[in-house]
Amino acid sequence: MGLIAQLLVNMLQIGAVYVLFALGLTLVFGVMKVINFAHGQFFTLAALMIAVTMPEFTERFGFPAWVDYFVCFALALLTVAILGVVLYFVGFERYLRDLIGSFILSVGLLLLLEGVYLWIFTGAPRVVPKLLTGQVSILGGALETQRLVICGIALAATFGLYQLVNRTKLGRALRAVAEDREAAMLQGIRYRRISFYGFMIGSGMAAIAGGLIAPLTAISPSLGNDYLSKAFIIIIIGGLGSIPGAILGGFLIAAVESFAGYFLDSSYATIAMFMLVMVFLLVRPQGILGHAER
Amino acid sequence: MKPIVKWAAAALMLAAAPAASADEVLKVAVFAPLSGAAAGWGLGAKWVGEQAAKEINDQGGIKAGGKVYKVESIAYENGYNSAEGAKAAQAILNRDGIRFIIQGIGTAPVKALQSLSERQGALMMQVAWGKSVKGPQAPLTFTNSNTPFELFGPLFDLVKKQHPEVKTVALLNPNDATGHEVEEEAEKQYRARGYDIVAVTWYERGTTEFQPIATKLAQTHADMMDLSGAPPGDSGMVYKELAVQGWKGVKMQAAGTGADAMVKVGGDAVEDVYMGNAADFGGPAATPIQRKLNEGALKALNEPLNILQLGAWDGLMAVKAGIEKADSIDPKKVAKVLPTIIFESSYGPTAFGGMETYGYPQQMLVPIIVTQIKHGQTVEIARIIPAELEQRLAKKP
Amino acid sequence: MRSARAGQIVVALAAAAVLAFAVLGDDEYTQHLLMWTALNAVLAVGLRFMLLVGETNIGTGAFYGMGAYMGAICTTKWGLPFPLALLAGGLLAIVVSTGFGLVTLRTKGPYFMLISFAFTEVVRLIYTRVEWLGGNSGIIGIFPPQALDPWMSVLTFLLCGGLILMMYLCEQSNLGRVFRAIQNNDAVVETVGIDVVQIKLVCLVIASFSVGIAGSLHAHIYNVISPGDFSYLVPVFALAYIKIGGDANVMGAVIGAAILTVLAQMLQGMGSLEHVLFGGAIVASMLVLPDGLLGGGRRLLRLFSRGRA
Amino acid sequence: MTAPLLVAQAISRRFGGILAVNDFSFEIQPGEVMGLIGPNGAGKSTTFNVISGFYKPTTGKLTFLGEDITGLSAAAISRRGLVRTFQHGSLLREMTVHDNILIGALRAVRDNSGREMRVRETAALLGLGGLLHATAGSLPHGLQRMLSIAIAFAARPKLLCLDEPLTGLNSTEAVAALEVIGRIRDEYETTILLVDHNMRVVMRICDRIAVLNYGQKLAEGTPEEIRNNPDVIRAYLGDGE
Repeated sequence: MGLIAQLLVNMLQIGAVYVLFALGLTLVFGVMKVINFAHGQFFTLAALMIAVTMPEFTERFGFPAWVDYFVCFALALLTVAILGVVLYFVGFERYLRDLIGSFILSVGLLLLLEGVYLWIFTGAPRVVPKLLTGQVSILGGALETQRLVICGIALAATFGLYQLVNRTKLGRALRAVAEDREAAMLQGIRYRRISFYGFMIGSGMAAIAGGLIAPLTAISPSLGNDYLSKAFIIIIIGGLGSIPGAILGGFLIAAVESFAGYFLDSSYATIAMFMLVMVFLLVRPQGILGHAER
Repeated sequence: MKPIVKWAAAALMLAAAPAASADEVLKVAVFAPLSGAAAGWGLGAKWVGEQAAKEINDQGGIKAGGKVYKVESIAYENGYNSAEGAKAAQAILNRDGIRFIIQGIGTAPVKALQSLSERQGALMMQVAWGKSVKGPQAPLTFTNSNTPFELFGPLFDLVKKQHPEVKTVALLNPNDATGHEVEEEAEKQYRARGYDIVAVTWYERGTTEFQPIATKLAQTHADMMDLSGAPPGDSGMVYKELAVQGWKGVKMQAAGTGADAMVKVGGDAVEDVYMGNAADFGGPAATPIQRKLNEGALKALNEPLNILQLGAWDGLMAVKAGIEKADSIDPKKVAKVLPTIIFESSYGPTAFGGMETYGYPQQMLVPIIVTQIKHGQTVEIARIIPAELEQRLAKKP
Repeated sequence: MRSARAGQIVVALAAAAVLAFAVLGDDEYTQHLLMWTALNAVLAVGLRFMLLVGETNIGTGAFYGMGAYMGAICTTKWGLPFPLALLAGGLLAIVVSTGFGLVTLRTKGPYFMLISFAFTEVVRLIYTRVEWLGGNSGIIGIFPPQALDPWMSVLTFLLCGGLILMMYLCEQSNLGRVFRAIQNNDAVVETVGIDVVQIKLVCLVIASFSVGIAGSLHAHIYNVISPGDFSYLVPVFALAYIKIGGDANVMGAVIGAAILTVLAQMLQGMGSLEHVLFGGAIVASMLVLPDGLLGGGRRLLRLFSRGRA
Repeated sequence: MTAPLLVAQAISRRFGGILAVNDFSFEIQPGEVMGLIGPNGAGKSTTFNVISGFYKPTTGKLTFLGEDITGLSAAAISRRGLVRTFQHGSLLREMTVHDNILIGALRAVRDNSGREMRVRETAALLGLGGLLHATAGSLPHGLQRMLSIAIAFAARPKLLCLDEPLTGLNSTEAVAALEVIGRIRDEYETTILLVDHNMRVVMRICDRIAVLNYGQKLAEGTPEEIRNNPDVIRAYLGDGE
């Protein structure tokens, strides 16, 4: 019982971050029809920024760690937002709805940004100081308090985005554009503006995920790569552009990683995930919750 | 055949050169990953190589065949895979005509370089651990730091003495060439000392989420965990998760190269971890050269020096000693004399040996440094001089 | 239009002459640089071949790797003759790509792209877990027969040139027209009785065969292979070659491969800046020269001739 | 009377909970122009897609030339001689007019010289003779519609299904198009199924008409009969169209 609980807790905690990351990717695809290979770079930048600025803050002001964390988090989000605006207007805006063109652009950015991060931040892994101490036990599964809190924030952020997309005017416009751009434009939705918002929100999700993972892992300039390939699998399984699909897919992949990683071997867990994708494809080429492509 | 012709031509031209001038430059290569996840090692080795070259040049260069050579150390990106390694090998050997590689890091690319360097008669110092890279079939390849074959025996003996209660061990390694070789040797050495190995597990390099792995390890309830070949940051994560899950036992990282990242990541959870391949080059046991390099590395790279990076220094020093002894910059002649000489490395007087293990004396005999993490600091608890080196030094007139 | 083609032929001939000179020269490094260029050109043209039907096949990396592994096994483990090893690489790619295509070609666009990405990654992971294939350290000592040594670069050039020519001729034929038609509007192609999935499968198999042979050649030129050599970055770089050279025709892919291969090699020894400059080159060409160097050159020529007229 | 060319027996097509076509039966006789009309959303396009193999019918059976073609792929159906056009310009926009028509002829004609002749003949018939090297996407709208018919007709189908071929044409163009459709039927003995919501046009050219409403057949008969059918007037003409 304790073991299963532990694996379930692992799954929830890993899944929450995967979902956030994949949601951003799927949102950008839905609105812009762009698969952004550089998505992970926003994630990495946010984590790196926090890891770099937080020690400075703590040294200078001596606030409690979690205060510093939130200040630095905000700073990281701001940095990512600036990078996002630049990338959008200099690059992605020209390749809207151009799958191949935007793919090449984003791959170039992936290499470029990783190189630049390595140059600026060096390759040495960095860590964020502990925010909260202590640990809790859930149904016999052990978890750091810090992880529990972060998992909670991640779930809240996911819920927030879900509400944003379902309830607000902007969200409805995003969904309308994702489903049928022409019809949306006929209804007076300004596509370029909406796609910009979609890109910024999607990239922001990656940055939030990065900021949340920062206290939990060692941060290096190649941190985002592992998440990126998993996010691809998640959005294929969930259906490209589908928000509920990304949520479902994220937890599914987290479950495979948690359970197959335990019962088999973590390298086999990765292979198992890819196999899962292939099987899915045979049964439902459009993903779990995706619409049939026409 | 052609390279030999070219080489002969070059030698002829050198011989024909009227006067020995101090302007001759001997280029040497550092061959390492300079980008991606393992970039830290490569950037460090690059820096150390440059320092070693500077040191030699300051002392007047390398003298051979009536000439004085200034040294230039150039770093080549090997991408940590064999295709990039093969490309860099071409650039080193055929484009830039370099005949001495003072440090090679990464098993797959080192093998790619070796298949060319041995054929073309270039000398390579490297740190890949496998037995397959050494032996009489590869007389131009040398290893410039300790490998599991040197480390594990003395290290495990020491730990067994300190923790007689330990009966079971669980192993975790990255699923790559290095990891597999480390695991094999570790398993052998543990069994030889009567340990019961309860789990052998693998993970992919680049993994960022270690909870599932830690859960699996914790469930084995082993008395000792050995994360041998895992990079320090990764093992820090695993020990941290293990602590959360309530595991308590002896912590080992038999092939561990550095504590700094492990402490940063693992915090209290990595207290008392044993490491076989780490060193505190800023500590009291370090030599003055090592201390100086360590300080410089902290400034330039923001990271303390580790043993693999230091290999670039010792590699170049060995090459210098070999060239001067052979009185020639022909790598084959240098390779012949290397096993016979005693030279000054950053650890002090050193020689090459390892005939028994590898069938060819191509392993640099440097002290085995056993360290343990105490209060977040790497503390050297033993510096074991290899028996073979002691014999060699005793024989020296 | 005719003069443009004539111009291309002249440029191609001139390039071939320069290359032949270099190939027959005795500098081993230059020869290797040219062989890498030739391999990369096949990769780029093979990837572009699938782009003709509108699909981005990241699986190109997987088929290249399969060719390499198959070739390596044939020579090092089974002791088969070198030509058979080359052929075997191509044949394995045909067999696997047929199966892969039958499952995945029902999807298209972003789905196919991501699935082929996943495929490449899983195949690479499988190599690392199979002890017989050398696991993560791969296979070493893959040499063509010694007698071929002085001819290897010429052979590579002829073989790669042949594969590129084959794909070029396919593109110029009616089959190529159908490819383009599918890229334009697959429903129309379906309505005139042509089975789109079947044609895409043919396209995939031809491209994979070429890339598989190139892969086997790769193993014998590099002499060493490891799983890390066949990641998704292989097709990603190939895309960059296409885009930088210009995607309007085969020449663009070849020119792009030549430029970037040489550029990457020049950056060797410059340390960690390689990624920055390589990524930067891709981004810059996407922003400044969306039609690639060939397209840009053509535009310049047009401006120039208009200025004179 | 000879055997019918196409027989649709009680075909239905369901999308999720919506029944787009419900129990629709009709026959097309060789040599006639059959019209299919109905208000927007009546199920015309769905019917079209089912006949041409783009959708599988949920229930029902399709027989073409005496052969059961239910569930065959679009390409397979096309190879048997039933070729369609699309409501929205179905061109290969980046290719030349010549290559567009060639794609249509590729399956039907085996040798290259025969294909060239087929392309020229078809282009001339549809008024594209002088434009073989123009890029399809650059043609004016009217010619684009002609080209999409040309692609389909290059295969020389036995049954040519035209999905709103006259949409967006001005009156001169429409007259010309109708004339071409007439020639295709008369000179090439091609049977034609025509969907359009322009009542007047359909009435003028069709021999027989079926009317769909809410996925069900409302009426079938000669233009005269349809025009006087009270149900049709109520459902279709009544709403002012």
